[in-house]
Amino acid sequence: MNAPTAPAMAKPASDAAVVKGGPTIGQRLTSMMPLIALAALLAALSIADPDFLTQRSLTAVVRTSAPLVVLAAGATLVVLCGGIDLSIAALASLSTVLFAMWLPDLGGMTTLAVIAAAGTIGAIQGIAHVMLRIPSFIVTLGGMSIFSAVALVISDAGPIRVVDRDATKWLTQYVGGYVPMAFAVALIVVASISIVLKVTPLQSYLTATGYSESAARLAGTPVDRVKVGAFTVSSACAGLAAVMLVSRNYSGSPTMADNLLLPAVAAIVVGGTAITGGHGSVWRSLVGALVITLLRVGLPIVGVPSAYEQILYGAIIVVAVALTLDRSKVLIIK
Amino acid sequence: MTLTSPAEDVDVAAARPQPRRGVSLRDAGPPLALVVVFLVFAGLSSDFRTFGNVQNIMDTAAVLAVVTCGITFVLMMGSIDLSAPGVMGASAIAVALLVANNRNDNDLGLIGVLIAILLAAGLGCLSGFALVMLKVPSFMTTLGVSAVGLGIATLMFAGVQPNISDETLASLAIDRLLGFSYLTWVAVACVLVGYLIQRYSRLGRYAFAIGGAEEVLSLSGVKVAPYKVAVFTLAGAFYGLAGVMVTSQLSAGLVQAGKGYDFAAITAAVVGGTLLTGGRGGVLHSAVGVLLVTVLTNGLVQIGVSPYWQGGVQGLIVVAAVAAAVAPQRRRNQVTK
Amino acid sequence: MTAPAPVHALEVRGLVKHYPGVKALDGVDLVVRQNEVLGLAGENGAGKSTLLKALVGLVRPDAGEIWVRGEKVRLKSVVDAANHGIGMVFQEQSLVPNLTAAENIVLGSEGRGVRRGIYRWDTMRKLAQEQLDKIGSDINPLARTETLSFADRQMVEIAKVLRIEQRSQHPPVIILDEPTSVLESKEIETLFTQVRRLREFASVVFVSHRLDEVLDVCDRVSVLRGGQSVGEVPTAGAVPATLHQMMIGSAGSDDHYHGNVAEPSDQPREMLSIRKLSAKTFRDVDLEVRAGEIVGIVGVHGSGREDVCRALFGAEPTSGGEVYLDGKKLDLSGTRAACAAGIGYVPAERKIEGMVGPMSVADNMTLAKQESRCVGPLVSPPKQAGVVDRWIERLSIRTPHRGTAIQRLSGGNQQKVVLARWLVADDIRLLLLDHPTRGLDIGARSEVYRLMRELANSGVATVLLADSLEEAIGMSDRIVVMSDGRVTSEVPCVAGAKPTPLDLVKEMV
Amino acid sequence: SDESSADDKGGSAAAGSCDPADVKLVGQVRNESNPYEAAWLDGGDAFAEGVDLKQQRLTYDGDSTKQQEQISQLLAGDTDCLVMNILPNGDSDTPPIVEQAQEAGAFLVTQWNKPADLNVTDYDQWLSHITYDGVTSGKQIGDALAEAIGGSGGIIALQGILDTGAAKDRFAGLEESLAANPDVKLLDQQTANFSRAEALEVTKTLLTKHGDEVKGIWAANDDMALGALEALKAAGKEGEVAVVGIDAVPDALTAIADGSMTATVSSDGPWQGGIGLAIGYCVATGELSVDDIADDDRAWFAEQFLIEKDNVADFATPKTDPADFECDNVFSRSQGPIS
Ligand SMILES: Nc1ncnc2c1ncn2[C@@H]1O[C@H](COP(=O)(O)OP(=O)(O)OP(=O)(O)O)[C@@H](O)[C@H]1O
Ligand SMILES: Nc1ncnc2c1ncn2[C@@H]1O[C@H](COP(=O)(O)OP(=O)(O)OP(=O)(O)O)[C@@H](O)[C@H]1O
Ligand SMILES: [Mg+2]
Ligand SMILES: [Mg+2]
Repeated sequence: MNAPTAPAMAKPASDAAVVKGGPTIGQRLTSMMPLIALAALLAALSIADPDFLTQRSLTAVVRTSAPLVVLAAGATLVVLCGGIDLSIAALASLSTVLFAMWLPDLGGMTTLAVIAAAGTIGAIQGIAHVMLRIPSFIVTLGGMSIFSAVALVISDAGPIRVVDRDATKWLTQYVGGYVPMAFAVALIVVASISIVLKVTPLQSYLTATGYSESAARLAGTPVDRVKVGAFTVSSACAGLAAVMLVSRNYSGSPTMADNLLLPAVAAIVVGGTAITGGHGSVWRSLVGALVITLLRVGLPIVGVPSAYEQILYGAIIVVAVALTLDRSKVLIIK
Repeated sequence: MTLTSPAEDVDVAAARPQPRRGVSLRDAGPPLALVVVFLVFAGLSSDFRTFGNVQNIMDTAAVLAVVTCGITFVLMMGSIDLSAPGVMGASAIAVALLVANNRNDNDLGLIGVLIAILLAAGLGCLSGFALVMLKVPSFMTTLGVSAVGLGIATLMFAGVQPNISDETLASLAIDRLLGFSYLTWVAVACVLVGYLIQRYSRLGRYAFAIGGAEEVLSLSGVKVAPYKVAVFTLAGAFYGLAGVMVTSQLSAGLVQAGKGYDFAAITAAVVGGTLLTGGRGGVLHSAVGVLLVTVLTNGLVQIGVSPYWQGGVQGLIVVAAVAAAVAPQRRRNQVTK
Repeated sequence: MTAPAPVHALEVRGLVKHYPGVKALDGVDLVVRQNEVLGLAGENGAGKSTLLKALVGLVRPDAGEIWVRGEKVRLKSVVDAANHGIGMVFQEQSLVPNLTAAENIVLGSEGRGVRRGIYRWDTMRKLAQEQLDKIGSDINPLARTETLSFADRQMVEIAKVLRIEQRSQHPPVIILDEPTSVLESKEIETLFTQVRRLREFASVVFVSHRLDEVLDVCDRVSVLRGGQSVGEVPTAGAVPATLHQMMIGSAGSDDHYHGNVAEPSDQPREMLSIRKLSAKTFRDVDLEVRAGEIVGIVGVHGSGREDVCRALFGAEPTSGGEVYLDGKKLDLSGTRAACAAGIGYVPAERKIEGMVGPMSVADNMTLAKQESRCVGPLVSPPKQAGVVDRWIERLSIRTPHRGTAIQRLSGGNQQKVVLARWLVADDIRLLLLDHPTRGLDIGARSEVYRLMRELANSGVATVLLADSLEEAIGMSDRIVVMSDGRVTSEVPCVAGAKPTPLDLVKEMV
Repeated sequence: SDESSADDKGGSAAAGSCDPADVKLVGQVRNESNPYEAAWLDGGDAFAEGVDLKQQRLTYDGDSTKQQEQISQLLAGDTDCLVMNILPNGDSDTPPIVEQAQEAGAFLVTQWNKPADLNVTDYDQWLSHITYDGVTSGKQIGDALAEAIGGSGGIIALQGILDTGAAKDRFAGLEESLAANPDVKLLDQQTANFSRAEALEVTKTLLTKHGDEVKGIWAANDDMALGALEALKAAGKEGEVAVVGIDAVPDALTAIADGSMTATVSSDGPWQGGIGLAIGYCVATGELSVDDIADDDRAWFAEQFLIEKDNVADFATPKTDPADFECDNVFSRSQGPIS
């Protein structure tokens, strides 16, 4: 079309436009909050038990956190577009079983095969969600029990030992002697997800879908494909997390990862991602996962009795979220 | 403007816009699903058809029904509540230690029950306060409170199983009225009370409204915070009662009394047609959902599905039930979270 | 200082309100006399809503004083304001969709409707009915609000604000922020009768971008520009032009429809042709729109014209018929396909469907046409900045920064962003505009009109669901009348030979 | 594995050379909210007191991952003279625990769960694995049940967490017993995951399903047996149906004493909590050397008793006997190696 001439009465808005917007100091601070919370927690633990702040135990913490980081990072995408994925943990358990069963035949390819399989399953969930218009909460809740059942059946409800450990050996090694490979991989996953989002329209697709699905749809955003994609990535991450767990447990078991569901979701929210969708990032989830891991392993190790451990855990995650959530982005807190 | 005034006649002639299509069907879905599922099982298994089994289903549904009553109000607000396991655990142990039991020589009877429920309500209140004061999403506050509740329960448990010897409390699970155990009647009462609260109390209606458009309430000068706290407190009280019921069933206080009830209740509520986004559904919907879920669990055992598969089949059917329920009002530009 | 005499119902002195990057109010003075209807005019973003929100305690001013009936007050909340007898109908509709109309009307001031926290439904229905009777609306008080049409909901809002009569013994001050922007002529008449009735015992502050309305119903008009009051005029003898001049600070044409620039659309090329399109709410709709033609669809509520647009955009399922765009069969399966085919849609309910509130102006503007900010598959922030700033300037959108969340903009400016969304890429072939000027000031509106015309001249076909019959007539080259989901007649509307609203109404009956 | 690059100590270098005061005792169980495991930890404390040390009580809420995480965190700390008495959540959780302990050179004793093909003798930091012969106990209570219902009639079985050796062995035991008692018919078997509450629901359902055919209920542990009892009460069948379980938790003992329950098998929580630490302590302090421990004592079945009404009194108050923890008879309760 031939460019419309600027309307006569239009006073140049540039005077308004030059005003610098962008994040205020307050917002910058809230975006740093997850890190601050992490540091504070670490400090507290070290005070409780000075031995906790050693290179070896920190290495152990990040090695431990790897699967949780991957799970949380993947599920963050689903949360960003306003849904929730309750099936990740069960799917990870199933994937450990698949890994253990396929390893003898597929050998080196198993890891990829498992991730691919998990991704496919996720895609199916996503499609069920968008096609049948069933709330993601229900779809994935159903998925959760279905995956557990399948895992139980194919594994005959028992663990499957992984004899050939070479396939997962690489995950147990160390980068530069200090950084556990598993954690390095987790970092790579987080980094690549967030870069892909940043440099492509996907970021605004996700955000728009999360904040206001109907508006997004009426702006031609491929809402459904975005959602299916999110579920696929989320599940693929569950598959990768499963491989990490296998490399740690030398076996696959139908219930291995089941208890990682709530910690993973907690990690996402503690990171400051809005459970209602739209606002958040995978980096936040990375930090959140570290916080949760510190709480899970740190509290008992520094000698907090189990009853008080639970009370502290409950109190701290709430406070952590109180610190990390950017209220200016989330209008109504449900 | 005035020029167009003749348009009046037209608008007068024009019929009032009817409610958007499908609204009525939304409520019809779950009950239909319930009937269908029931009939299917009845067809498949003769054991399922027996009155004894119907009794059993109702008795089994009792606790879940009470929990779901509580959670429904929270869901109506568009919030979520995962605190049931902790709150129930705490009240279960508390009541076991307060009525006649093997651990101490308390014998408070009904008062003990009330105290336990108050404790639970207190925990619920805590979730509510954390939500409105710290502005933390209910998902987290309730998750936290659940952990706190379990901690408190574990402290009170102190390694020795408290068993109740309180006759009345123990008998609630055993004695029957019109074929159903007293606990079942307690649950029925809860559903009824819940319905009345939802329909006729400001608390209930505002909970509903908060789910619909929270900001509008504040624009109309309604302070929503107190009502939110109240709703979570109410929910906590329901969980507390549920914990007491579990203790009465097992005649022992278990820390794990509420294990799994969080998701079970949410599933039941949603299957019943209560939306997680809030502003829809209600106690009666949830009651239907509870029955649907319980009938499923029971039926699968009755027709002898392998224990491995049961969870899976149940998951499938729940998804199917919801799919069937939402099918009628599926729209192009519909928002599904 | 002493209370001013004579005692005014409401007086505002030097009110100031800053928002990050904006001075929404910059020392506003305002006087509302007893028993008068004061009009408040101003461009989008002039500060009207902010000022009014300050008057009902929703916005805490940074400086300045508010006097109510000669006493200086601090209004901390809506309740506060209500107790001082000040009530407001907000620009964006504020009703709880899943409550009954009755509940919405008495919300926050249930009075006898609720005893000790227990609802008394019949009392509540009566209370609501009283309110509805006042404005002669026949809405069923127990209908779920979301099942009411947009206009009915607006009526409910007015019924609701009138509740403050019960609340304060003083004569109330009732504030209406753009109440007419979503109303049909009939409701507007009803509303004006209301306003005139109110004047008997109350004072009314009335905001509208339809200056003829303002002059019609108000006794006095106070004009805001850039957050400052630039003067008052008695409506007696005033014409829109004078107001308009004050609003924008320079002379502007009053024929903003630019009917004159409408080229005789003799282009043979069929851009859009609809064949026997049917859906739940309309049947066998046939419609041709040529390239460069603007076709207005008029109809009353339930006419289904809105759903026709949505169906064309793939947002509502169709049950039959087919649509050709530029000769190619159109895929109606979804909005994505429609966008790809070069169709743009501006929905009527901007707040819910038009914009993504927390997202930045820039991202909202480039949401539909990602290519406009991408180099290959990758997003290029500089490119986006360039495109967005160009359109911010071209449509003179009042925003501190392209990165500002769109929900912080004034209603009108939001609408401009939503419109710009379809223009940032030059591939638009068919524009579906549902009440595109809803809530826009004259300036903005005539910019939109000019834009529509320019787009048309550049070969874009446009379907317009106008805000008013005048608008439809002014803008359209051809008008199609729909009722009960059927196209009942077609009225040519070329420049020079425009029909009168009356002609249209005849067709509509 | 390459973890050594991070914590390159390990081997049994530290074995035997620890000053008793430096020994660090850790007991890890699922949670403190069930009587059996709480008693276990108390037993550990009792032993620790005996040697003026404190036991670190760890619990992992029956969460395999959390257990692994705790262990690797624990082993990332100071591990010379670290003695661990661990209850692995499931068979699959044992290997990684063992591997890591081996790496870090901590002294490890595991109980209950171990994959059959994992040999203690292949490691020198994994001192011993103790368990009860699930097959035997499952058979013992099975026989007791058969006897109680007069050798013929229908029974239902409540399985434990399917993914545990204990659950599987015990059920295998039941199957042996059924083979030996051909007239006893297994009407139905469901899992109640070792949980009292779940057992209540499952039993209710099975009772309505099979009605009066049900003469006996076989439960893989006492908690489930007690749940079943409640279900019977609710159905008004208390005393009509025989119930058996395993573990000898206090409530079960009272139930047996008052005749509402038929039999259980003792597994002595307090002793288990102490003995693991004791073995580790003895080795750590050099009073015992790994090489001296007979292979038969590296993985062994502990002594267990069938408890019925006649002998229930003897088990009324399970308390730890310091003598059991003397280094020279830590293996005194062995019933022989795990075959
Ligand atoms: N919550 C807010 N945060 C930041 N800026 C705001 C906010 N509300 C309003 N503004 C800014 O203040 C100015 C005045 O807004 P206001 O809504 O009062 O204009 P208006 O006169 O009502 O315009 P319209 O006629 O379009 O409604 C606008 O520039 C707007 O961007
Ligand atoms: N299929 C339907 N079922 C029930 N009500 C409907 C249906 N279609 C339309 N309505 C009602 O009619 C009202 C007006 O419909 P629609 O928007 O299509 O007509 P319109 O002429 O565009 O109205 P407006 O001029 O206000 O935009 C809608 O708000 C809705 O409440
Ligand atoms: Mg405004
Ligand atoms: Mg319309």
